[in-house]
Amino acid sequence: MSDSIFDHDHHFPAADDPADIPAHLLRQTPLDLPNPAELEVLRHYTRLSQKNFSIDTQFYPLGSCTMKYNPRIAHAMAVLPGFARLHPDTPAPAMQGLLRVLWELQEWLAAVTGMAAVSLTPAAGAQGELAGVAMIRAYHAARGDQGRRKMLIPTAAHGTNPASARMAGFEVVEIPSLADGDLDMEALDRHLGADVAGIMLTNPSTLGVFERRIAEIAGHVHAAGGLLYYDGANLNAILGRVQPGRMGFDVMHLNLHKTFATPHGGGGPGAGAVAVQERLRPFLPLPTVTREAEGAWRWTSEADLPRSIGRLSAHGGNIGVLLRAHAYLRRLGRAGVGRVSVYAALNANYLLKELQRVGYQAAFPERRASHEFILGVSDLQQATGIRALDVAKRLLDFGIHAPTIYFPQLVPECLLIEPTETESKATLDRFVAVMARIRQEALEQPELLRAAPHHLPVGRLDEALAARRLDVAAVR
Amino acid sequence: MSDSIFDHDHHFPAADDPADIPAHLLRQTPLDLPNPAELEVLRHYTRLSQKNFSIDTQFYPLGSCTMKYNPRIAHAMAVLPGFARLHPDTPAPAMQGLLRVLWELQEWLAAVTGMAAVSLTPAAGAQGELAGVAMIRAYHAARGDQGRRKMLIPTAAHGTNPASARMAGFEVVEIPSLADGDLDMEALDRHLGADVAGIMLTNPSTLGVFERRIAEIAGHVHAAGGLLYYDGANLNAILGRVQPGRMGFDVMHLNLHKTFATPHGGGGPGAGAVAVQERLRPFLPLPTVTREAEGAWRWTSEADLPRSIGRLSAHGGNIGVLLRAHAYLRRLGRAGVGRVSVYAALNANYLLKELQRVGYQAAFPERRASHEFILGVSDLQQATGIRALDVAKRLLDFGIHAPTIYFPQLVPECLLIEPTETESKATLDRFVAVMARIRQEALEQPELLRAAPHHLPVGRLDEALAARRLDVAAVR
Amino acid sequence: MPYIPHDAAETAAMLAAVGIQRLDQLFDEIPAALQAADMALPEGLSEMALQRELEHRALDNAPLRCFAGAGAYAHHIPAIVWDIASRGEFYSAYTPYQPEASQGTLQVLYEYQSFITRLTGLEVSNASLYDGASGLAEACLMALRIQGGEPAILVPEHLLPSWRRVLDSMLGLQRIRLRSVPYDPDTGTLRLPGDAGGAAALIIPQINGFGVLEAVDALTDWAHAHGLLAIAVVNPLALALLKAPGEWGARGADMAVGEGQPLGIPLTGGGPYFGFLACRKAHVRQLPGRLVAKTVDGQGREGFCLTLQAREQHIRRGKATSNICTNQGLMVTAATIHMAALGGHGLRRTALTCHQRASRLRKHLAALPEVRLPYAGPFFHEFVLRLPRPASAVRDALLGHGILAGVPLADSGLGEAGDLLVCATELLEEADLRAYRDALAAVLETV
Amino acid sequence: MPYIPHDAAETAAMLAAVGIQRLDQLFDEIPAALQAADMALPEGLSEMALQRELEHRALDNAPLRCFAGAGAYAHHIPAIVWDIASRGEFYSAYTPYQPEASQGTLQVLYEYQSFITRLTGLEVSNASLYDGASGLAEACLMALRIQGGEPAILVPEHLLPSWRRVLDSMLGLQRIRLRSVPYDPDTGTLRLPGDAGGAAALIIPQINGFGVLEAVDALTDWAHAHGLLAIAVVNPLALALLKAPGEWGARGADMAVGEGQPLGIPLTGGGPYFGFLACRKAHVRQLPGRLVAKTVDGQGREGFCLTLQAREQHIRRGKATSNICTNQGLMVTAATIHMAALGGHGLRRTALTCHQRASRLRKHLAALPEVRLPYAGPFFHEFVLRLPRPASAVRDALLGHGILAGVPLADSGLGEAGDLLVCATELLEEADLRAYRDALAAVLETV
Repeated sequence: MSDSIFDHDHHFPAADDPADIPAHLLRQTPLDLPNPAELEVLRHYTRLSQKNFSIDTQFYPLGSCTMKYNPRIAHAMAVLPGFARLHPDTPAPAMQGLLRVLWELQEWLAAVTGMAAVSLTPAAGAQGELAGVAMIRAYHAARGDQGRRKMLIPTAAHGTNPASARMAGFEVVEIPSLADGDLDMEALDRHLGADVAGIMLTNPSTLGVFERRIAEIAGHVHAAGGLLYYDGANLNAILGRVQPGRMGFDVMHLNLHKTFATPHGGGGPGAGAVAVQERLRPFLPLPTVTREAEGAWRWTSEADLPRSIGRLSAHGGNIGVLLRAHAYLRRLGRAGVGRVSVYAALNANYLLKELQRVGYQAAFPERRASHEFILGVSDLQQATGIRALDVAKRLLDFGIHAPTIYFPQLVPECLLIEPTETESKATLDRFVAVMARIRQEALEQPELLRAAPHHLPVGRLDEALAARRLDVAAVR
Repeated sequence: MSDSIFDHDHHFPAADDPADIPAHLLRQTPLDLPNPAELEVLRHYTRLSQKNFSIDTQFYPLGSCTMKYNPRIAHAMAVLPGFARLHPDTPAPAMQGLLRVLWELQEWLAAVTGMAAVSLTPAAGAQGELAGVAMIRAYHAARGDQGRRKMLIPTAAHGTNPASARMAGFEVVEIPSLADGDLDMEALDRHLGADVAGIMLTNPSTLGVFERRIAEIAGHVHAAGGLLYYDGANLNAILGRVQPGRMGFDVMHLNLHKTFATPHGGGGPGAGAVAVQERLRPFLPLPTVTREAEGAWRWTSEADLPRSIGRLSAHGGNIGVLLRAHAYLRRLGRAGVGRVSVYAALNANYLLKELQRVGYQAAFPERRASHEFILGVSDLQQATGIRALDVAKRLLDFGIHAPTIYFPQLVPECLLIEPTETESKATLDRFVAVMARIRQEALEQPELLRAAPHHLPVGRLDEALAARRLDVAAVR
Repeated sequence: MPYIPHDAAETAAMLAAVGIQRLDQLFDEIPAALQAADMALPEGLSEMALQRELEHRALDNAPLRCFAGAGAYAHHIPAIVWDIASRGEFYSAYTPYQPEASQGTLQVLYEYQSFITRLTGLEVSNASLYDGASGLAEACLMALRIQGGEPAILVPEHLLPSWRRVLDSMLGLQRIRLRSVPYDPDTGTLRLPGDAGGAAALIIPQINGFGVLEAVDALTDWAHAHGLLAIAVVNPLALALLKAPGEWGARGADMAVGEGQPLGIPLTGGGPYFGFLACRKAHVRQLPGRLVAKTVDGQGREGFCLTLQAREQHIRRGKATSNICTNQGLMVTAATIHMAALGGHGLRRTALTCHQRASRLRKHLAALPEVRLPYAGPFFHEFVLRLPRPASAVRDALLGHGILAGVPLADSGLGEAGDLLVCATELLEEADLRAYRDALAAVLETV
Repeated sequence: MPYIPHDAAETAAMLAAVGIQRLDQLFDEIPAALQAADMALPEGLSEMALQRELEHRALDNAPLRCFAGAGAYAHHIPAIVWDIASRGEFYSAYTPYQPEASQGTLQVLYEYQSFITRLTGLEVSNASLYDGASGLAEACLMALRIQGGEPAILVPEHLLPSWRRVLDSMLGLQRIRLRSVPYDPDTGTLRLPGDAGGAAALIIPQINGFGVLEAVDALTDWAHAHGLLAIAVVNPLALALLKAPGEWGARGADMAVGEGQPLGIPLTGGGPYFGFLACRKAHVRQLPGRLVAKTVDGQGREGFCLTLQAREQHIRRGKATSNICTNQGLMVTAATIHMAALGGHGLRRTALTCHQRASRLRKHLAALPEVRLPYAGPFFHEFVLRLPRPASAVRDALLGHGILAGVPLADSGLGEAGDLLVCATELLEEADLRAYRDALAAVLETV
């Protein structure tokens, strides 16, 4: 019995074609999908699931991804039939429960970010970024300030930042960072001017440290007529403690599937709500939810926000994800939200110290870690040829997911480690012990690392072959 | 990080004692249970679950256990809030939906068994047996026929049969089987008499073959004033094709967690509904569900059935299991029920032939298999010392659960194999290939089998040590 | 064909391998006269139609605010509990007879046993029985096996009636005498008989059928002084707050048995729940049901397996400690996760909240002019109201207010016609308590 | 502390290891003026209270018989689909960047890609986009990358308005011209323009915004004859019945894009759904989004990994094919299980049932005196009713009958005021269809 669903095929007689659809519009060849029995389907996919690492089964310190616990109650609430069976074109009076939940979430996200208004509709962080920079563009355009074609982006930024800026029609200008992790202010000032629409930053930055001169940066950018975009990817580091709105940012997105504990689902769905200062409110993507004077809720439309950047999906966004984020925020409340960044930072700083203690080198040893931090293993590479990739693969053998590697690209042979606040000291201590052992292995038996992983369903996969062969669909 | 939940303990301040309960009634020492975080609990038990073999993940041909697919829809229906949140002392008018479902299940089980009446209340097969033999006892007592202290039981019967008979106050007399698998009629006739209350049989028997002289047996037992009890453990072999009521049985139980696809749950809960011919109806255990003339449903009580053998649990039995069995039966319907035994028998007979083909010896080679069959590996034992246990353990290495071994005790070094109707030919073929390979291994490298399993979380466990040490609870 | 994978070609190939032509021939050893009955079953439904039908049935059960207890309690169950317990690997596994392939279930059971021993203060717990009531019957049988002698048990008259009826059924089969011990009508607590009359054990219900707490130390000591075993009947959630049976009196109770439902099991109209049974290590060989032990494999790795199976029916047949085979594995899995999810502190907090809510409700209701509280003693989360009208009529009237008001005791032969056993758990907020009071006031004016 | 494990002792030990005394010091690099804002958030709720509150909210959404479609469809989802997809190992995993630790997700995605290629008759499918509408925008961008030249796309006027608005937003940012192609008001199908005007691609919606089937062969051939790429917009369930885009016309459509929601995704008020996008192998390097390929490990064992990541933003940054990063992994997991659970035959049967139910409903409704059917052509499971009153008023009135009657088209600028787009799926039984007819008849008399 192979491990392919295509082998579970039973051949039953097919149903007849409908008489009232012309033959030339009908399928010409039988649909060649397998016909497994229900148990075969259940068994196949259940067993596949067991081949995954996940938060529910492993420590998953993937930097920049905020792999925190995804509360199951949030899932249970999002799939209640009263939500799950609701058609998007249901008139507002028949979906007051959902609209109220979404409106509350807008309000709470505005409170958390220190912004004036929120639209929940972007489907993921990157779509939130696109919406955000599109609003910057619409803002300048509305003022008749047409020459601002450039978007400044730190070299260390997530790849989505430049990609989103380009999709919104901007030219991208990269700004370097200094050795201490802060932005190069001189380079910034050099680029600022009448052709600059704004800057996209995340703070703490992707280097795992807080941009200390953020107020100064905001002052310079605003003075030059630009706007500041906040990439919410690292919001977990400051949640409940520092509001991007108070740092001087004009617009931002939030990754609800990071900071607000909705599941990553093996690659989505996310939700990339955007939040803006008052002056950008007219440009928010549609729809949002508004509360009428008489206390009922409804979707907004083009009539409410005629200068909106428009719609990013056919309906109101990833509602099911929003429901989960709402449940998470409602569960935590003010006090719980405040604890998130505190314990995320405690776990990161503790882990950093402990890993330094067992011999690893911090990329920014003089800096306080935010919710994540960078190690570099160039010393190992020089000593034995062992690379960050090898350390990562060996970790898998111990039932620990690898950190992010080779990002940010500024730091050679780096590991970006984000433990999140939901992991216990015992888990972190075990990670340190495993990392210490791996370091020892790297020095004493490097071939063990180079051949890792050893204990997973497959060994290190040939990714070059994958791209060359390009077998991307099962063919009969 | 150990694999024990007791290591996930965080110490939080405890709540105060209540003032209005005297101190001498309160807990004297703090409750020493761990206090893990939610993610630790989720991760611990999720990972434990992955250490189990189960129908959902493995072929599980455990003879006599009917490890068929447990439809997930049945689970989804049983946990609907309208059922799950229903308190047992809800008055009947407020639980008509549940009562109707239970009443329908009673009707359908009566139809399937060819019996007159059903009580769903026994919590498992063994409790159903107890209820059944208690009814036999009550029947004789009600007729003033007091001397019937003996219950006849075939030597090959499940251990629950004699245990239940004893719990109902009977003496047990064992009746042997003949070499062809049928009951020894002469021995039966020898024991029949005025002191015999009845006989407990399952048909097909635990030997995996149909008792061909069942009508004759029934005639003899009835003529001697005894009643026939049908152990429903093997009902899957004849479901929808042969009704125990038509074979001459007076009373029976059904294992809903076998034949009716409710889950085994790692050892329960089961449900052991009992079905009886008309003359035993007055003795059914309480409660049952009855339909009033005006179409409403209600529980019966002692007032309805004053001669009932009484109650076996505080409420109405394992309702949640009954809901699942109802869903299964409703899904299958008449045609689907009829197919169960056909394909269960097809799978068993196919597997038997194929395993004989690759060299295994059938215990009853001249007989048609029922839904299960017995192989004996005494030939291997003589050749290399390999026992049924070794074959079983080696199967685990291939991701296949072992068949039942050493039962029935009549056949030395036996494997009792029951594939069930929900397994595909591809799965059976893979099983045959693995069994062929194991046979070859047994002959060529027996030490491989004796040391099996090799690929599971633990190797063969020291059960003698377990009993000697008796570490049955984690102690601080 | 629902749940059957075979297509026509596969069936044909398999028939050929068996050496027959038609499926019917698979049954050629079964006398024709017995075969192919026409059964009065409805046609099958698609999964979609089934779901629609059963969702309708579920809606035919009224959602009510639950103030009923009497052995089954409405509690909050954390979402993770059944999310994990319903995983296929737990849900669709068999009894762990092959331990190497069942370490998940086995370790869960070992942890369960550990939790129960800590809750009860006793050394050994089995891996579950069907429910609390049948578990008590098993405990009585166990006591008789330990004690020998005359088959008699002392049973308080104010044991929950639903439990007493199960004792009557199960112990009656073996002609065991159940001697009722009366209660004091002024306090609702046990009144000790002058002598033990040769019985093997005394059942001590903490909490009793009126919800009142008993003087368990004195009762346990009395039992031991008279040569009886003391069988504690306990609510496992209450044990987070109340004295553990192992600490009762000078020597502790000998066995503790109870209904496990409060530990994460949904009400589901009465089951499946599970019974727990704990005892002293000295008595372990008389303990019915499955037992899991920790051991090692050939490489010294820790693992778990069933142990002392020689007590059980599949080995010992007619001489087993009980006929129990399948027990309540999945319920125990959920209960174990539930206890871990709440933790020791969470269980205690929940127990305290139940007590506080019940205390407040009792105050609210006692303030109504026609309502009396017959028993003044301490209680956990359940108490008796004495109403001026038949309790069942009041209960029925309150259904119209969306309230399940409690369990009328007289229906099952305990107390007076106006006695209603009322329970409050953490699920009920202050608004619910007030709603009950207001609805009861309204109903008492009209019924 | 919800979801945070640390107790006081652990926190103290960790602070000591970090070398600080107070938690606040963890933020000592952040200017004080920026810190500790007071946020207007409510107090937290226990899980129990949260559940109670959200169950109430869910009940504030009326349960309706759903006759609305317009891009989101009510279908039966087999119970196993989300039981498996919700397993923690799928639910809480990240994008499979470490393939050895993500073979489950990767194989599912590979199977998904395979299923989509078979449904669409094209060679390559990505691993999902956000939804159908944004997926169409990505397809247009892809067509422009392939074609070069003038940035213009031909868009049928009767594309679903909700999709058209997304094209306007997303393509407008890059100053791409969307040239509307009108429809024939007599047939509700596309009327070809005389020339292609230098556009890069023609969007061919099968099914269109009126539910009518288009002459896809002729349209595809026209596009190719004019040097345009043909972008098929398709309903994946309908493809079990209708001609696959890869078979349209002489050469087949070049891309197929659509809304994946009908494949096992609950409606949930509008999302999360997922978009699928399939293309020819020749165009794979212009395909946005993730792609999974089969490969081998060092021992020759088969495995799966992400491939052609050089197209993606995390490698190629500003020059990527799209900014998409997180996509709709869990939805695709469910859709893959859904397609496997139904199988090829089940998908086809479901599609046929939808068509039959819609055909019957159309007959029922057309028999009402005031109801017109403006378009006579073949359809799948959706059609336009032309009512004598504003469709939105009729729709609102039918809510009172427990019926969501459809989607008024004029609200979004398509068709006439009385046009209501009505859909029927396999979920609706004959009784539901009749209930609609009767309610509509009643409403038309009174509105």
